[in-house]
Amino acid sequence: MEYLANAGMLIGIYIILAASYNLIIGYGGLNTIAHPIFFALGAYTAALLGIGTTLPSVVCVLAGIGVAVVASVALAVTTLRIEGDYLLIASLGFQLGLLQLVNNFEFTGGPSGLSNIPVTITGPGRGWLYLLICAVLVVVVVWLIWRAMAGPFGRAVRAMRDDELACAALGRSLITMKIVIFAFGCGAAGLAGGLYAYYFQYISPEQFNVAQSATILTMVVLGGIGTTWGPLIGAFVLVALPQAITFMQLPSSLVGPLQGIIFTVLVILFLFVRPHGLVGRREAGVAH
Amino acid sequence: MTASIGRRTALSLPLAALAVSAGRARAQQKEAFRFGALMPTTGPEAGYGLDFVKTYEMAVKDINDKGGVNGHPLEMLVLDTQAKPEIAINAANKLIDVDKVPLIITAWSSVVKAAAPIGNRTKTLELNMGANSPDIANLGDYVYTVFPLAEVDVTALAKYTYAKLGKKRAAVLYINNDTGIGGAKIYRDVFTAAGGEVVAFEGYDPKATDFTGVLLKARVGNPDVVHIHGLSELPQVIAQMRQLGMQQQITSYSAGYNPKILSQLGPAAEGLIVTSLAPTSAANPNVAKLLELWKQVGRFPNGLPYLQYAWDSTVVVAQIYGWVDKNGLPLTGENCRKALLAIREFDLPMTGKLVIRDDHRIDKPVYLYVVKDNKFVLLDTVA
Amino acid sequence: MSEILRLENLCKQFGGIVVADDISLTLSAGEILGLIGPNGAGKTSLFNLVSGVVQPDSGRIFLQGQPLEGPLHRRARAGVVRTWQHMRLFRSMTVLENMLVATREYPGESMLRSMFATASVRRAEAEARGRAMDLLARMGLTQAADSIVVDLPFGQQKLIGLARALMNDGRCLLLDEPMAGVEGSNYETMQRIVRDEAAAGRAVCVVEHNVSFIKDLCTHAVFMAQGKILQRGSVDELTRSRELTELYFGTVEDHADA
Amino acid sequence: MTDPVILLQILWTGIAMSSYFVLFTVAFALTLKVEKLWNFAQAGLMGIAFYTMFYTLNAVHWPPWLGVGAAVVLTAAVSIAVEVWAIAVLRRRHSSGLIFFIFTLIFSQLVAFVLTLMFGTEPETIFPSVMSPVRIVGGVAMSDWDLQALGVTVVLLAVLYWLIRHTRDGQFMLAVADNDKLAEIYGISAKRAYLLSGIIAAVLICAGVYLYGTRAGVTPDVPIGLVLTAVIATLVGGLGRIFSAAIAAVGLALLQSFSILFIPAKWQALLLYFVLFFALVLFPRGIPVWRIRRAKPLAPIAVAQAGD
Repeated sequence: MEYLANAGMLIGIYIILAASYNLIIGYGGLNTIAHPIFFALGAYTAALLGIGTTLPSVVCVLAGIGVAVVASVALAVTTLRIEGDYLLIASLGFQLGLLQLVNNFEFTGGPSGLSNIPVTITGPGRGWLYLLICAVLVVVVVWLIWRAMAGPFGRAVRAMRDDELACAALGRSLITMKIVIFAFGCGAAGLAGGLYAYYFQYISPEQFNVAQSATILTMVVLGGIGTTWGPLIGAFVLVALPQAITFMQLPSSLVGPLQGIIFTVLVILFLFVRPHGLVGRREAGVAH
Repeated sequence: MTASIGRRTALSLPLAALAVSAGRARAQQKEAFRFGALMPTTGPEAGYGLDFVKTYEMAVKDINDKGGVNGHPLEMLVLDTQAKPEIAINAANKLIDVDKVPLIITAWSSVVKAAAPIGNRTKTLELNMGANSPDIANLGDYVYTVFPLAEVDVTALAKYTYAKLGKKRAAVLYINNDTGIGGAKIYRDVFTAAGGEVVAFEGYDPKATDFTGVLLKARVGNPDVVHIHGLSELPQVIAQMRQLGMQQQITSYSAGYNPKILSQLGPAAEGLIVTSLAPTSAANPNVAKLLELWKQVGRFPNGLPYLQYAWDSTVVVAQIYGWVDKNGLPLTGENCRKALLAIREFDLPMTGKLVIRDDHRIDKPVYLYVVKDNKFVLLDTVA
Repeated sequence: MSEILRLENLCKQFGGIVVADDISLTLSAGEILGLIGPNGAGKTSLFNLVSGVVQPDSGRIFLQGQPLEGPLHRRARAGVVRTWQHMRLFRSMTVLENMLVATREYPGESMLRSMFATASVRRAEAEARGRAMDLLARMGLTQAADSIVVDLPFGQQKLIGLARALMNDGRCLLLDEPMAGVEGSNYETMQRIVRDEAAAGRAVCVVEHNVSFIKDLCTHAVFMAQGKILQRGSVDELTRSRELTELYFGTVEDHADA
Repeated sequence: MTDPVILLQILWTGIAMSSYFVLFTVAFALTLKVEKLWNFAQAGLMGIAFYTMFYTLNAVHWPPWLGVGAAVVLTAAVSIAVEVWAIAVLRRRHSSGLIFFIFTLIFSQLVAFVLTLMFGTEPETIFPSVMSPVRIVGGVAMSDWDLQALGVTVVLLAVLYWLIRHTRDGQFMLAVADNDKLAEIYGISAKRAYLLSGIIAAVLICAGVYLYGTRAGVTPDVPIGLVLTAVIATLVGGLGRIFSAAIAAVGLALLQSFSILFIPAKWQALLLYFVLFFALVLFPRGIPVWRIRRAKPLAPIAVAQAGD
């Protein structure tokens, strides 16, 4: 069942995105919503290198991660002194601005995107092989984030989230910590982008817009912000739910809006019934 | 116990019947031939998408009422794409892997492109019946179009404007997305190659509502024709242009061939030239039949010419399946492709002759319309 | 006694409000200096200037003869550590976690070393944990080590605020209203700990409204009003001065403590 | 292109076209100020307002005042319902800002889906025609729509200004905006202030949607994009300064209009995002439009001086 492998890929990619976003917004308390642009940078870099050069795909994906990290550090250095809600909006400007650039440049394919990303793995087992690679990467990313947050570094990051001033006055360098978690989280998003580009073989700017930001944010909050397992559950539910709805036998001309209504109503219900997320506890998300 | 199960089955049946919607009337005895459709049934493009779906259902019912495909009922499975690639990818995978369809019809450039690698990889035939991005010709062995790509009508229009209408200076305004950029570039190249001069070439943001600046910039170039390659904002651009007192000839492409433009613009629409890629009911009695079916729906459909292609693409599917079945081959994507290339020439009820070429492009006559007394009047046909 | 902290001619204005007006001060090891004055006198602002929350318009600060400059965290690493009037504990974390974050050399600053829990990290963590437990034991709060801080009674939270600052092991301790709202045994504990720490060679500066606490604890005090040091002397001297008492309790116009 | 008539024309149409942008921005900025809420649910309200007017005026041909009135009533009712049954619940729970953000966004999506189900997604306008008569004044084309838009916007903003400055409820709203806990202690009902700001926002939204929908086609997906631009203007204007946000909205609209003189039109959107980004990098706490401290504690932002 290639279809299941495909759904699995999507879940895996979103787990990487949600878990790394949770690192930034949930543990670090840095209110940015620009996560999809790093996803995009990873995807576009990998795709453009894959199309234009003969470099092995692994190198292309690594380059994608590199570009995402560099861009995230650039964003961090310029904007991390901006506080709270303003940071949210500055990140939005960064995301929409870069996306507009991608949209207007010729070499990125403009609004029509890149559709000729080379095939890397062929044969009937392609989907499952990809899923295996993806699963390994998911485990690695989630494990690394968990390790980092369970140890002394994570403790300092949570302290920063709870009270920046007090944390700095105890000798912790906020800027360093912010840049590090930002770079790591965005690098992971770049990895997700590389995977996405090579597996789905088509990318276009509209896949990385604000709607995508909202999706990833909803995954994190719905699952439980600032928890280890929350983003995983959130990503799983939000990818699997619409898929499950397509299996309901709805009349074809109504299927779209009905799916949308069912989905949004369920999300609202979750928000009210489980306000701290599906796995969250009382204190988990207090920072915001 | 048994009774309750029985009732549940009985209850679920009408639902299932709704889902596969069309057909099954006559040819119950033989196994159904299924095909997939990827259409936006929600999102900004659903207005057209839903009408496509409705038309497929009509065409499928028509085919089944006439005995189906060699006695097999034709069955269509529709999945929503919202006209978004990432959703289309998943939907395509579901159609191919879960529902095992050998053939998918689809539209919208980004969706066609997103589904292309899957079609090529899984050897599933993908037929484009509505998108006109020129790139579609180069998407691989399993992607064919039964709808003329942008170069067909835009080329005809640009040449006609220069040669027949005697316009030498054109301003080209376009919506800054896939459709707009692709169409505008072809127009510019063809018009320039024909000997004309493009005095302004400006794209505007898809979300824009104020086009004053763009229009004034066009006016400065002193054009004698303004070609606007837009979508749903087209009436506003024309309205603002006329309100600014610009009286130049305006041309657009098939998106402008829409009755709504006439009501939204009133007298301001006079003289507008648009294209259409399908004959009207006056020229083709079958189209009158389609309109009759739409009357039962209770409203006039969106984008009638597109719907004519929608109907015909269903006929193409039926003929492909018929060929595969007649030759005793299993119904796979590979055999569907074989059938498409073996048949080559299709004689279709709504849009006339279709010839599949090896370069994955097709040719069609282009109908040019001009607005006169608030009606679209046939200006010329470019074959 | 050796000099720990020296302030030279510190000046700071916010808009039109002068919060520090040519302030010079020295603080020696073992000394507990009280900082008193009416609301808005600039006491907390002085702490903000020293700890690096705000930068002075002019003037200089020296810690053990070395210039004390730069952002907050660098000054904390140099050994100047402060508490806050509103404690500012890390509310989602346990008492122990609150304290572990505060060690001066922090092993977890590097994400990579922290991720792979290198031997040096583990050693430093164990050592810090030991010191934290010792401190808690001195305060009689050993059982509270694993409680979430905000679940503790107010007085104990105040003690944790002090304990957290002490994890820094800095030479200079700035305490902002440590006694506000603290009663009973916690009061005793607070006094004892502060006295012990001073005796161990730290220089302590206390902002406090509770005059009896100042009297009990401080060797000297400084009276501030409107960003100026009006007088320095023994606590008794200052409280006896009619002029200052009037300033303190009298008609001085209140304006926001910046 | 630098012909004065052309410049005047761009200026005039730019100002007229910014009218609905201003109304949406003020509605957004008001709820943000009073309720401390990034209320993306306003996109849903816009959708409801538009389709009510579309249905009553275009489909069943009610007189305009009745259709617009119906839209105001329905939009305000939904606004109140959301406030009472959802926002108030989240507020009582001390939910994080992100929960509010997600809820209001998802609510707008839900509304969009329901509207799709009811009305389809063909772009519609409130009246069948989008043309309006034009007069030429000194070479500049001014349409009736332009004049109507300016009139509506100026009147509504004047009324709002009067409401805030000179009525008790307006003062109470500001007090709640300043500090809701403190206001409650003084016996001012925060709930009443929230409801009032919701109703005012609904009125502004209906007016803005009327102007937009008589000019451009609307689909259920359009409103969310409109809110996004309102957010940008609110930010550039500075949080909590309603009338500065309005001026920022005009400024941004004009910046985009005039940029056509220097850059190709397709880069105009980029300019907006660049302004947003660099404005925040330079002024990390919002742009200081014109900070004046007034003696009166409840004095809102000084409007007149902000235009420099």
